This record gives sequence, structure tokens and C-alpha cells, in this order.
Amino acid sequence: MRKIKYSEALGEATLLAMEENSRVFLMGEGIDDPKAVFGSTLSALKKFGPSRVMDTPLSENAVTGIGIGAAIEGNPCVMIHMRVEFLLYAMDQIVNHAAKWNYMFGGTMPVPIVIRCIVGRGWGQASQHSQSLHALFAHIPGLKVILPATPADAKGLLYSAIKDPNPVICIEHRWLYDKVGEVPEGRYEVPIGKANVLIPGKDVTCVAVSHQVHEALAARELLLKDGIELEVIDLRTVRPIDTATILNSVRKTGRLIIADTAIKTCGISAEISAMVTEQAFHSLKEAPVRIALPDAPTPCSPALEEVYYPKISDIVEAGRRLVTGSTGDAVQNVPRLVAFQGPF
Amino acid sequence: MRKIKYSEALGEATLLAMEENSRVFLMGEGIDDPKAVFGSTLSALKKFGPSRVMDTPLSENAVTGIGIGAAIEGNPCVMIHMRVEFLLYAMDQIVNHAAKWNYMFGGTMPVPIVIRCIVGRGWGQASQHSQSLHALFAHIPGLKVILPATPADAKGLLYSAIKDPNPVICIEHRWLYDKVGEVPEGRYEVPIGKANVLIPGKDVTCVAVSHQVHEALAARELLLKDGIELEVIDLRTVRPIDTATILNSVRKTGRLIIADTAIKTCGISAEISAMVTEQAFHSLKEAPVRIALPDAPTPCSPALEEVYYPKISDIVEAGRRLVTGSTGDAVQNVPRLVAFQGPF
Amino acid sequence: MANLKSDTLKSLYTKMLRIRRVEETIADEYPNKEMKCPVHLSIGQEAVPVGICEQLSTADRVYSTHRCHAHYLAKDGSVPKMIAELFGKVTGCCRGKGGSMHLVDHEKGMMGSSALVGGTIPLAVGSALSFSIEKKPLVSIAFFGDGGSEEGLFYESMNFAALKKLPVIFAIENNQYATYSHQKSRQATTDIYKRGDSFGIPSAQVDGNDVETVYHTAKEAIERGRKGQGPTVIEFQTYRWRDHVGPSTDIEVGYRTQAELDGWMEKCPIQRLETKLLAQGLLTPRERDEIEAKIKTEIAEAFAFARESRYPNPSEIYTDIYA
Amino acid sequence: MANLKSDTLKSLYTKMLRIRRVEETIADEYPNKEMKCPVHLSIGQEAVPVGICEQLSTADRVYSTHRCHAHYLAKDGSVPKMIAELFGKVTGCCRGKGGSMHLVDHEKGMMGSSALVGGTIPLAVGSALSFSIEKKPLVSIAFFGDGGSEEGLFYESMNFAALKKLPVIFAIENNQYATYSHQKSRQATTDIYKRGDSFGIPSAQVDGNDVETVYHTAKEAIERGRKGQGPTVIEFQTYRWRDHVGPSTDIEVGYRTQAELDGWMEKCPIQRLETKLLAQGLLTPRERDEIEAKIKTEIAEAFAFARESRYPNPSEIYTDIYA
Ligand SMILES: Cc1ncc(C[n+]2csc(CCOP(=O)(O)OP(=O)(O)O)c2C)c(N)n1
Ligand SMILES: Cc1ncc(C[n+]2csc(CCOP(=O)(O)OP(=O)(O)O)c2C)c(N)n1
Ligand SMILES: [Mg+2]
Ligand SMILES: [Mg+2]
Repeated sequence: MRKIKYSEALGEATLLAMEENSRVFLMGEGIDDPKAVFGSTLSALKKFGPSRVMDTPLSENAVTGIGIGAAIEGNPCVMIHMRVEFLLYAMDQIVNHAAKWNYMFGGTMPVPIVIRCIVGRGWGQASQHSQSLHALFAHIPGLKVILPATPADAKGLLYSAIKDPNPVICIEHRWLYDKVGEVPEGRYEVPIGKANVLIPGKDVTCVAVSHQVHEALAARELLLKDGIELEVIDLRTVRPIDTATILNSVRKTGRLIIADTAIKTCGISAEISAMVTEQAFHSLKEAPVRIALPDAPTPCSPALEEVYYPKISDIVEAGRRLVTGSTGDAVQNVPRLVAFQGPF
Repeated sequence: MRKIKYSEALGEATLLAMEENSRVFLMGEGIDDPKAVFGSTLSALKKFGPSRVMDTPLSENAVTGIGIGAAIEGNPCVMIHMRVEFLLYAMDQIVNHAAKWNYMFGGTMPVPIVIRCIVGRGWGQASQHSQSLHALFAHIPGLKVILPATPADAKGLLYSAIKDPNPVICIEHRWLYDKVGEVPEGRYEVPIGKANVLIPGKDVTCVAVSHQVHEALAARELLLKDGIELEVIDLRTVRPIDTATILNSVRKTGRLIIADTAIKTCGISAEISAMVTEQAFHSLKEAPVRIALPDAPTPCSPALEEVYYPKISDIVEAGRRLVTGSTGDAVQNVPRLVAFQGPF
Repeated sequence: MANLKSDTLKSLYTKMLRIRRVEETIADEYPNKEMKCPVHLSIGQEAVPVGICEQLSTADRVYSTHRCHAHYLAKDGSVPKMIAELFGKVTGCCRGKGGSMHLVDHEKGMMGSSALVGGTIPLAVGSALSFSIEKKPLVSIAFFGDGGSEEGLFYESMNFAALKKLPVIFAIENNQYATYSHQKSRQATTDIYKRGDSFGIPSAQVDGNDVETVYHTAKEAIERGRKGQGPTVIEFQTYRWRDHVGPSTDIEVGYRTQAELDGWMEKCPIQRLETKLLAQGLLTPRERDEIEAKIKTEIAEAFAFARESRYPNPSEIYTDIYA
Repeated sequence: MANLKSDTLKSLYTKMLRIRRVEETIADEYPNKEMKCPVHLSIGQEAVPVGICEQLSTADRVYSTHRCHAHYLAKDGSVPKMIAELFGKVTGCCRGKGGSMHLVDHEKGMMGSSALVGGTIPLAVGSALSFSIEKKPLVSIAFFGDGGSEEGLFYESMNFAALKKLPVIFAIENNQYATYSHQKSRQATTDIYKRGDSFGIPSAQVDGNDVETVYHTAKEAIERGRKGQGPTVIEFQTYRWRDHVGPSTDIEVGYRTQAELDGWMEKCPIQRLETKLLAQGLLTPRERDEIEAKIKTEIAEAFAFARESRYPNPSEIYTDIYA
């Protein structure tokens, strides 16, 4: 299959949905500028121009509400924010309005909006530009929340999201944008709410989210050297959660690692742990392990970033500990995933 | 000890803090009106007048930021919102600014603000006026989050919060306002971050939040009839969580119920369950049980409200199931906690 | 300002009266506790919604607030479905899920109302954006109060609507109060409409208790919208007679005076039109009584319908969370 | 407008030049990847912060944005602590936790800067509220851009400040662009200051590349604030020479023309003042060279300091989350 970048895959999904439904449109700050949201709106812009790829003022709250209103009126909207933090200006519109409108009005008011946003990491972007806030949205019934981790999912999930009659938050990790992978051509849907068993393994289940999927895959290779097979599940969607796929796996392995890009406390990793414990307690050989961010804002200094983010070796050590009871020797030959370098 | 209402206890804490520090002030929409936030700002208003009990425009985002700015400048601010939902307009100021300011600036910028807000329930307040959103704040390092459940804690925790040099979110359940209880006179502090073992019990631990504390206490009485002793712990603070008190209890009982006022998925009940499983897995006789709201917005109709909210009997049944393996017969003589009646 | 036709005037009168009587009945029945939800009555403020909505088609849109009864009824919402909604019955316009603060009728163009002050302003602009994209000669109305005008959403929405020349009308019902706080204790300047000017939007301040003035001012704005000439801001001066929430009067609360209320009751929009119509012989006392009687029956039937309807099944908690 | 004293003029000149040279050095050094954080340079926009901050005491407050280098330096922030911060060193003004977008110096009254556009506007009003409560004759400055003026926070903050007559100055640096979007594609009307008028706030639009004009306009506003007469809105017209973020020029991106940039470079605020001072003999070429040399040394020392400083210990991740 031909390979393309994650950013291009996002673009393909967008273009496809816009071609199929002439009422679909895009909105966001500077999304029609030459950088085109790291290339992801480029093809749409070329084909449909700024009338359907609409630049907006720096007014996240109203603009999100306007997108919601247009969506209710029958123009499915793809709203793009360059950082997930900017959504905090629009929390009222998202949580109190988009998530409630159809329910509150007895099913008469679907809201087909997709809100795309990017998670930053590295190059000293610091406390206000590096948060992973999907747990905030995962707590809210009425929303769907996806985090595509591969180019194929970027296309398939985003395409499904644009066609979905409900508000979908699509959270994209900045480090994924340049990842290259096989992506089906043409119409390609990945269902929202279905996790993906990327590689089976019999010893330990690792449910990973967003960029952590790639860390889990790398950890799998290292663990194989110790004779430990990690089953890597890409969670893909954090609301609704695909409990069946996770439970199937844990019932088999009896051991669970959850690798999240967000803060640990009250994160999605807590939910997965609690849900599995609730439903498969007697299958569990050991307590589930959460690999996530420490309870601190993101620091700027490269020296602190280095220790702030969990590492592939953390997953490896957790896997060893779950199987052998000990983290073992220092993990050797840990690959370095491509880091994003400034200036932005 | 003399008994007073929860609302009066809030008022006492406020007055005390304002008397001790002449720079403390209150802000909020209509907090100086004759209803005085259900009486809780009345004493402050009488003593200090509208210059220190300041009415504000309906501009939650800026007003919260202004409170933060005044707090940074050295005027500790108590900001009051009549519903926790209104905070969603101010999420950026709370999460991106208040929670980060001291950290980001290397410890030079403490933010002594308390943000009080009320959780609605009942009388058809519906989807936009009945949410319990403490998990959103509990996920954010840099914030502290308290939910006083008793008049004594209303005084002690709020007083501690106002003296705290950090941003504290204080979430008050509307049904607690008229509860009467013993409250120490004069200076009275309850430390933030300490859970409270309200009644010891050897069989099952129940960690309860806010109004659920009272449901847990009622459930305890009913469970005693079955010979089951529930240890009721009032969590009090959801960030930081008092893990030691919870773990001590679960290590003793081996069984855990978490009773929360919020949505279950990604709620604080998930965090408690995950944390306990992580740290006391081998003490657990059964999987922790979460009693919380279903994954749906709040409906208006009284017929739906009735089934939407978990009941005392749910805690009783969970307790029985954990101890005996069965929920047993229908629970008899369940008390009805006083429900709030309209019009507001 | 051309004179309105007598049919139009009678229609305006009937609609205002209908709103008044529906709300008065709600107030009377409220203590029976069959309507278990907060109610925010518009008694005294009927002219604004009626004067505007009289000129709209069902494809034109209205977005409203916590105080939404009058907007819903002016946009031809059904009375039985409204009362059933307040009763929490499955026959209500939201199947009992919304209650008094969330009236809706998609087919009539009543797009819903929010309990978050200011929350629907951008939604109305969203409808207007859709009309503009689809080149439909339709308009969208954002109703909100003086309090709502303090939310940043209003300014962000005005800028966007003016920038993209969208057919939206920002219809501000300035009743001077937000709950019990007077506008002067919340706003630096009380001429809200001037803030519209500063975005280059045609803006006006008019008597919101004179339904003919409302009609004429809205007419211009609607035409402007339909022609693709962009948004309009209209500040309507009006006054709420009852308590902020609940069925009663509230002078005893102490935030306003009886004299102030009396002054505004003299400017009752319905009485004003009735006096004029009677004086000019456009309405006879007998016709008036017939209208009253018809409304009375309609309301009685609506309450009977609400009472007889069943509550939603418990399983409805889980329906319509997603479309 | 009285003429400024030559000392003041020289001070303005020196401060602007210092900012320019610091930022040019950052740009030159940036490719070495020792400064691992996004940098937003103010080159071309030095007159606004300098013209205002020259008149402030350390007890007066400044709040800033992602583009905060010039504000920090104009408010007498230390160059070595700034460069160390960009290097992520523990000797930085935030102990390495903040980076280029978050410069701070509490003792100098530089209260911090936010990477969220508009985010610091209400914080500055908060300082002004504190001054008003405590009856201190101090002022607080909210610096932000044309983009920031589109956030609802600006309007909510203006209303509050005007209502409570707070000593805050809304200092808008209108450089016409937000990232690569021109103001005209984001705003219905480009005279931002008029929106201040609509709240009854004295508002003005002035040449932000003429430091003397900046100084005089700010002077009035500061005096008004100190006297308890309330806020002022000033829109300064200026222009950014470099890319939105990063060290380079950006004509090749294609969103603006070389001609437009050239036109604004001719209005260089530093060159303008230098030409005038030299012409009037208020500055000799020799003095100018001395100033340049001094700045050069200062910067070299700052970079050396940053390089020699150590990184924060890993445990610092957990310090200062709470005070
Ligand atoms: C965002 C938000 N803030 C505060 C409230 C509480 N509240 C409900 S109605 C109201 C007053 C609104 O005043 P106005 O907009 O003038 O409308 P009116 O009630 O006068 O019709 C307030 C403060 C709310 N519901 N939402
Ligand atoms: C709330 C928010 N929205 C968007 C952004 C992304 N962003 C960063 S700087 C910028 C442009 C800001 O323009 P302006 O306020 O004019 O300041 P300038 O960069 O021109 O100095 C944008 C859109 C952000 N950081 N915060
Ligand atoms: Mg009002
Ligand atoms: Mg700009």
C-alpha cells in the first residue's frame, strides 16, 4: 500500500468528506495561511478555497459556538485549534452546549461538529502549550473523543468523525504529524469507539493512547529480548471506550499497562484501570500499571523536559515487573523517537 | 457544641478570614444582593459592605482573571459562581493561568484565590445546571479542590482555603446548604488534603464525596442491620488526594466502595479505584465498586431525575455484594434525604 | 414608518395576549408543584419577541435564553407541548428532558435556549453563517438580556458577524436587571447598542414595550439580513414584572421599588396596543373577549394534555445522548 | 506636547537599542540550538514598551504576551536572567521553567506573560483592582496585540475596568498580523480603539513607531490612572519585522510583501530617534558608539552567564507547583 504522512492523511479525510458533502466546511485561526495547519488543510484549501476553509478571528469561544450553530443548521463543521489549550476558552460551548444540545432537546438537535486540536510536546513549549487534556472531554457524555495515533487512523477516524452526527473532539499529537505509514486510498472509515489490537502478545496487555502507541511498540521490541510478549492495543477513542477489546486482552494476559500522554491523576489511565479491575478483577495477576505524566505542569527547560516525560524504558520496566516481579537491569538500546524541533 | 447551617458556616469562615486579613475580598455576580448566595455572604456583606463583597458583571472569564490578578497582587480573592457550570467560561483562566502561574514563574507568583461554586440537583434544573465537574479540576496540577460535606468542614475547609496561597476550587452541593451541624466557634481550620474517617467499620470502606457522604452515612445504618460495618470516609479534597487514609482503611477492610456525585467515567471514583488497586492490590478481596452518575446528561423530568441519581440503596446493595456475594432482598426503610424544592 | 395593517396589529395583539395568559396560568398553577422546574417568566416583555417573530418564516431561526417562554410562543411553538415539557412529560417539546429553560421546536425554527447566559449568541450567528454559505435569504435572531451583553461572547460574535456580513439580529431585551443586580452596577455605560456601532454594525436603541416600534425596527434589520447586508444590533428597553425566577412578584426582596414597577406596568405593551386598537375601532370589545376566551380554552386544553400525558420511561435517560 | 528632556530621550534611545540588540543576538544565536524554546521577536516594535515603561516605577505593573522580550527589558528585567531562561538554566528568571514566552520579574513589576492570546488582559485589570482597593496611586499595563483584541476577555475587561474606574492601560500593539492573518481578514473594523470609546473609556490611536508620541500618549493615561480617573485604551500602530515565531524574516512564506516590510523598516523607531538626536546634537556619534559598545558587552556577558549556568535539578519538576 502507498505510504503517506499523518498530516497528509488528515488532509485526505478532510478532502474526501468535503467532496462527498458540499455542506462540510472548515474553520479556524489561520487555517488558510501558507502553513495550512502543518499541511493538513492544504489539499482542501487548494480545491475549495477560503470560502470553505475559513480563517477566523482569535475568538475561540464564539467561533466554536458559531461552528456548533452552523453544524446544527446542517453544515457539518470541522473546527481547528492549534493547541488543545485553546479549547479551554470554549469549554462552555463544548461541554454545556454541543454535548447537551441533542439530549436536552429530546433528540431533535444533532450537532455534527468535529473539533480538531493539537497536543504540543518538547522544544520548551512549557506549561501552557503542552497539555494533554483528553480526560476533560472523556468525562462528558454527549461528546466523542478520538486520538488517532497512525496515518491510517488519522484518515479513517477523522473521516468517520466528520460524517458522525455528533460532536467529536479529535486530538492530534504534534509528534505524529510527520509519521509516515500505509494509508488506504479512497473512502476509508475507522469506526469511532473501536480499539485496535496492533500486535497480539500473550504476557502483558498495553493499552496506549496517541503518541504512547509508538512508545509501546518500541517497548514491545525490547521486551521480546526478555522473552516477554506485550500485546499493544491502540485505544484510539477515549469516549466511548471499547471495553470489550481491552477486557478480552486482559482476560488472556492477566496483566495490564496503560500508557497515556496525559497527567496520571484522574486521567484516562485511571478509568481504564478502574474499569478493568471492576470487570475482570479475578483475571488480574497483578495491579494494572499506569504510565503517564507526573503531577506537575510541563516545565520549559530541556533538562526538565527530559525527566518529565515517561520513557519507553518505563514501559519495558513495568512489563518486566508485572511478569518477573522485578524491573531488572537498566534497559539497553532504547530507541529515540523523533523529537520535534523548534522554532514552533 | 452549638449547631449552625452549612451556609452559615461558610459565612463564618469568610468573615473570620476577612477580619484577620483586611486585604481579603469577595467577588461574584449578585453576591451582594438580598439573597447573598443563599445566605453565605450575608455576614460579610453586613460587616464590610459592597466594597469588599463586590458585585460583578456577567463576565465569568474576565472576572475570574481579575480575581486572579488581584490575588497575585496581594489581595486574596474569594470568587463565587452560583453554578459550577459557569466556571466553564473561565477554564482558561483557571487551568492555563491560575494553576500555572507560580510554577511557570519559578515560585515567584503565588495565586491566593478561592473559587467557590455550587452543584445543582433536582427540581428539573436539567443538563446545564446540575453537573458535578470536580474531576475536571482534580486532573490539573497547581489547583487544590475541596468539597466540604458538613457544616464543620464548610467552615474549616473554606477558612483554610482562603488562607492558602494557592488557587483552591471549593465545590458546594446545593443540598448541603441547609444542613445543620456542630461547628466550632472562632478560628477553625481543617487541613486541605486530609480525608476524614467519619465512622470506623471493619468490613467495607466507603470513600464518599460531597453530598454522597450523607448517603453513605445512611447506608451504613441500613447495612448494620445486615451485620455489615461500613467505614465511612469523607474524602473532602479531590486534589491532592489523601491516599494514606484511604489505603489504611482498605488494607483493613479489603473492600472498597467509592460514592461520587459525578459522572462515573473518568471521574474521581476512577482515580480512587485505580490508586487503591495500584497500591493495595493484594489487600483487595473484591474489585472496588463505583457508585456514581450514569453516562448521560442530567434530564429534567422528575420521573427521569428519580432514576438518574444513585440511591442510598445502591450503596447498601454494593456493601452486601462485596461481603456476601449477593445484593440480597430489596432494601427496606431507605430514608429520603431532604430534597431541594424550587423555584431555584 | 408605515402604519401596520389591522390584521397585523390584531395578530400582534393576540400573540402578546396569548403569551401573557400562558405565563399567568403557569404562575397560578406553579404552587401545585406539578411543574417541577425553575420558571423565568417574561410577563411585561411580550412585545419584543412578538414584534420580531411576526415577520419570520419557520425557516428563519430563533435562539433564546433561560427566559424563553415568550420566544418559543412567538415563534409559533405549541402550547400543549410547552406545558407538557414543564410537567416533565414525554409529550413535551423536549420529551421531558429540557424543562422550562430549554424550549425547542426545530420545525418552527425555534432552535433552543440555553441556561448559560450568553451561550446561544454564537449559535444564532452559526445559523446565519450557514444561511450565508448556502446563499439562503433567511435571518437568525439571537435573543438575550442586558446581562447577556456583558459576556465576551457577544463581542466576539458581533465581530465575526460583521466581518462575514451575516444575517443575524442581536436582539437585546434590556430589562435593566440581571437577577437582582441593576445594569448600572454591572456596566460602565448603559447604552448597550453603542458597542454594536463600534464594530460598524447598524445599531439602535428603541422602546421595547411598543410592539409597533419593535416591528418597524426589526423589519429594517430583517430586510438588511435577507439582502446580505449583514447584522444589526437592537437594544430594546423593557421591564420584567415578576421575580427573576419563580411565579411571584418580588418587591419584598428589596432590590427595586414598587414605584419603578408601577411606572413600567403603565407601559404594558398589551394594554397600550389594546387601548389604541379599541380607540381606533380596529378591535371591538366583543372581539377582544372572543380572543380571550379562545386563549383560555387553548391553555386549559394544554394543561389537560400535560396532566394526562405520561412520564418518559426510565430508559429514556439513555436515549438521544448521541444522534 | 512638551518636548522631552535630552536625558529622557537618550534613555529611550538606549533602551530601544538594547532591546533591538538583545533580540538580534538571540536571532543570530538561535540556530545553535542552545535556546530550546519558541522565540517571538519584537524587532521593529521597540517604541511602545519603552515609551510607556520609561514612566513607570517598579511598583507599577506590566503584564505581557507570547511576544514579551521587549516588555520585560523595558520594565528593567535583567538581561542575564532572560538569556539564562531562554537557555533553560536554573539561573533564569523562571528558574528555567518558563522559557521565552514567560518572562517575569516580580520585583521590577514585570508580572509575567502568557502564551494564551488575551490571557493576561484580565490579570492586569486585577492588579489595577488591587491598587484601587488599597488606594495606591499606581498603574497597571496590559500589553497585547491586534489579535488579542479579538478575544472576549478584552471587552469584559474593559467593561469591568471602566465600571470600577481602575488604573489600567490597555496598550494594544497593532502590528496588523496575528501569525500570518491580516487584521482585515479577522476584524470587521480595524480601528480597535473605537471599541474602547463604546465603554466610555478615553481611547486613542497613535503612531507606535514614534517613541515620543508613545511617551506623551501614555503619560496622559498614566496620570489619569494615578488620579483614580479610570482606564485608557491606546492602540499603537506598529509592525513586526521578523517571522511570527523564530529568528528569521519570512517574506518567502507569502503572506506579506517585501514592499510592505520595507515601508515599515523606513519607520524604524530607533533610527528615527537616532537621526533626530544626532541632528539636534543631543547625541554625538561617539556617544552612540559607546552605547552600542556597552550593550554589546552586556549581551556577551549575559550569554556567557547563561552558558556557564547549570540546568535545574530533575527534582525541580516538583517544586513550586504550589506556593
Ligand atoms: C454564564 C452564566 N452566568 C450566570 C448565570 C446565572 N444567571 C441566570 S439568569 C441571570 C441573569 C441574566 O440577566 P439578563 O441576561 O439580563 O436576562 P434576564 O434574566 O433579565 O432576562 C444570571 C446571572 C447563568 N445562568 N449563566
Ligand atoms: C488563545 C490562543 N489562541 C491562539 C493562539 C495561537 N497564537 C499564538 S500568537 C498568535 C497571534 C497573536 O496575534 P497578536 O495578538 O496580534 O500578537 P502578535 O503575535 O502580532 O504580537 C496566535 C493566533 C494562542 N497562543 N492562544
Ligand atoms: Mg436583564
Ligand atoms: Mg499582531
